[in-house]
Amino acid sequence: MKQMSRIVRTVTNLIYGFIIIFGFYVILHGHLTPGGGFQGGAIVASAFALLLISYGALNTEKLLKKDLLSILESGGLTMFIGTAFLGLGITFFYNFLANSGSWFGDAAVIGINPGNMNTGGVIPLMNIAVGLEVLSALGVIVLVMASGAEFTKKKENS
Amino acid sequence: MLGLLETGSGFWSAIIWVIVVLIIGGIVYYIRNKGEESYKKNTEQDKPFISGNPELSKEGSHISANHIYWGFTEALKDYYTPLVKTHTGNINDYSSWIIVITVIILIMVGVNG
Amino acid sequence: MNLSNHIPILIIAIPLLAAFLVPLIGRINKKATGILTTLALSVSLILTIILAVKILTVGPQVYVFGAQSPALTLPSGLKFPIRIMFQIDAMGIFMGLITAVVSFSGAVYSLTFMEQHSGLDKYYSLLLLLTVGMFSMEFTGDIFNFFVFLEVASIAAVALISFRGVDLGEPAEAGFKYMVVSSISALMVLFAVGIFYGQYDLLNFAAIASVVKYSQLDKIALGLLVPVLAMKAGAVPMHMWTPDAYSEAPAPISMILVAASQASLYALFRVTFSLYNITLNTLAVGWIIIIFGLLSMFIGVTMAIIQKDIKRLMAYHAISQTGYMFLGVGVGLAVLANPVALSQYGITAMEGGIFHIMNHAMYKGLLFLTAGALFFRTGTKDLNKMGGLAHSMKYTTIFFIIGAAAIAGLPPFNGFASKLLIYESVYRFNPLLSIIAMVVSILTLASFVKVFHSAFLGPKLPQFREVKEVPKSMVWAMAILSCIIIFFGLFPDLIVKNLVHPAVMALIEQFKYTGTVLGGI
Amino acid sequence: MIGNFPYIAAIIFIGLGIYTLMFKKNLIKIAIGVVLIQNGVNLFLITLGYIKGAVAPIYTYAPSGQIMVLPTPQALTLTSIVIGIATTALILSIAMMIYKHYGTLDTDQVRRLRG
Repeated sequence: MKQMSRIVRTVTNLIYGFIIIFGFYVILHGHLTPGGGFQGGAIVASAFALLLISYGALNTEKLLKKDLLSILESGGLTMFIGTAFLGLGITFFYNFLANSGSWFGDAAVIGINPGNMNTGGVIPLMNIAVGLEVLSALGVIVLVMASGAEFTKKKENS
Repeated sequence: MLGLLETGSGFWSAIIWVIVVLIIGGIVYYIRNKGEESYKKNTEQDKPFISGNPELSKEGSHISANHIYWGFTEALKDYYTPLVKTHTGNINDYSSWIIVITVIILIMVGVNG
Repeated sequence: MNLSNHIPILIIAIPLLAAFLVPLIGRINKKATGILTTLALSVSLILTIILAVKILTVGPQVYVFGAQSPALTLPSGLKFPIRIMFQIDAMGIFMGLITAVVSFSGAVYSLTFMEQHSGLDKYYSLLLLLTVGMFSMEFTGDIFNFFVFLEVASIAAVALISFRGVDLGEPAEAGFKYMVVSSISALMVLFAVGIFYGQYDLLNFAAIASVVKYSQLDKIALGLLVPVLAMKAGAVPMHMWTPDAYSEAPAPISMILVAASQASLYALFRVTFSLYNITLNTLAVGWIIIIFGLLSMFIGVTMAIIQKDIKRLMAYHAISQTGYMFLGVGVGLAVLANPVALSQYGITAMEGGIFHIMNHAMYKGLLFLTAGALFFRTGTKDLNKMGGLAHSMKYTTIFFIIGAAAIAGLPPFNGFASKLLIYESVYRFNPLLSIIAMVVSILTLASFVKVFHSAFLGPKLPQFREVKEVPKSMVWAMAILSCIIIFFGLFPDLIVKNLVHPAVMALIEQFKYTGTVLGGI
Repeated sequence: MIGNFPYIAAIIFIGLGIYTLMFKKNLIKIAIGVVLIQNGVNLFLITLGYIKGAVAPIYTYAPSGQIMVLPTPQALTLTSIVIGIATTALILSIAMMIYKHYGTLDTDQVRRLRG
């Protein structure tokens, strides 16, 4: 993939950060608003895809390291299953933080409410873990596919 | 202890089977020992006798898998030709078979069930 | 914290944790990945055995995720369960034992078999995920959760089948075909889940089983579930993906794939017996399954005889042996509504079919491993190019003889015991079926004589002068399976009485299955 | 009648997907067929939980006095979408590998494994 015109690259520079921030917003508010780990991670990964289209595969690989992303992916997954393991005193996946008063431990309001970030127990933690996993996994997928496409194109031309 | 497995019409016990095989094996071994005593190793007696034809070389005498059951497949040609042709290896056919069988079973269950 | 209550989840959770840790550890030390995998799977195997003892002595176990206590299926007076749960009865743990043994020996075998490949961290991670998917399919009590793990298992399986696809074209092709067919089947399952949910507002197997009416919609759900699950198990005429996938996957994966397709077979039996039981027209559905069985047995074995590729031949045999299970359990289903026939021969037929599942996983696994050993040393899967390998690979030859004798149903190996149960009971249902089954068994022996003759017998070929015995870990993996086969062959009555019969009764007695969750046994 | 339109649409989706799987000869088109079936089944699931005139089942700043749709089918659909993404990514990357080795995406030629 070649890099695209200067207009596209400038617009990418402008909105790239905002997309990522919006993605993290969706991840962090997963227990209050529509969205969650997967959706937010997919939004962040779409920013990576935007970068990939406008700057080309070779330039993007300088910025986004596949190695780092796959470490992040395994880390997110381990965090997710680790959180589930922490509930093992009662049951696997038990929400031991909910209504406990500590992190994310405020009592959740049943009914219409303005939303309190500090509720949900382990759900926000798992959202963050899933978000990390999805953004890095989808990032790796688009990067690998782009470099694979590069390879086949080279083969076709030769 | 003998491991009787009831099958509804009888029983099966591997232990008894093994004991019987051992006994028969002992008898066979005994009879074999009674046999011809003039056999000597590394003489002409060891050579295969192929109606006077010369013996093939060791490497040449191996029969590869292609030739085993040639007669069987040749005799059942009418069965095998269409069957092998059905295994096209085409992914469209794979999905078509699944869909067709699903539809047939849906009809069968819908009518009979 | 009483860990003994958490055994059902630990069987799944430990391999799952290991699956996510393996890529991290693989960055530090490549060798450690295989050892960690083997360790995790051995812990899983030990826990499965402990759980099996507990289930067979105490009774079915329930594990509810995220509840106040593991056995709390109905919190605060609810009429139906709402949480995801594992519900493990004798049948589930029977399949779980197969999965545990097969995946453990697969991991041991992989230690040296896969040594030369790159990307081993991903290989082991996927192997663990495949195991987790299979375990969960067998343990779950939630129909949507079943769909999820069906997909987890098939995605992991596809990635493993096409593991060598980076260098070769054929594994990628096999992976593509398997992915497409398993996607279709999983989506049909999801559609059936939707039908159940729309009708009863329930997702729990036991809860649906207690209210199922066999209405028109239930018939559609059954008509979707039966063929796609049979397809995943490799029933003719939807079997064409099986030889492709089994022959192109690495040998330990082919072995685990056999167990994975049996997990789908288990799901088919679970749906027909535990979910619908006698509400459905057992004779009609039973005959559908019997016909699948007959076609699979006969076409599988006749196609196997003409194969040139050793693993493809074995894959066709896997189809043919699956036919025996369909036949045995299908006869049991056909007479389910008739208590007299059921007690006379139905239960025996089902015992034969269910026992055959375990036997088949063991000996077909062993045969795939010997095929892998031949490939490891000779670099070919083509039977035409092999010959005289018994001179240099003595252990492999012995293991192959054990496996081949078991699959052909020669006494005193385990295949004979389960086939005998099937022959004698099916004969009383319909003599013709039994005769076909025997003919198939003879053809099986014939085709393994072909393999044995062309690969092992004959003079030492010049191109294989350098060939020597396979490394220790591969021999050990094959030895584990051979010991199990010989033990099962010598003491089939112990296995049938203690493991198989409770599994069959768990399938037949639907009220126990629903009662475990809803109470009131 | 109009309430049943989503079901009809779901069936049309699945039918188109099946048609694609059975008759289209391009591997990428087959991947599209699988995605079509996925979407049809997802549409079917999400329709099951729909109530006419109801709002999304989220309490944060929800309009008062409105009934909400059933959240369970939405959770199921979301899970199925996540799995669908994994499936699609896998199918497409394997299709790329096939193209690399076979030099074609035609199903009539991608059949070295047969018989």
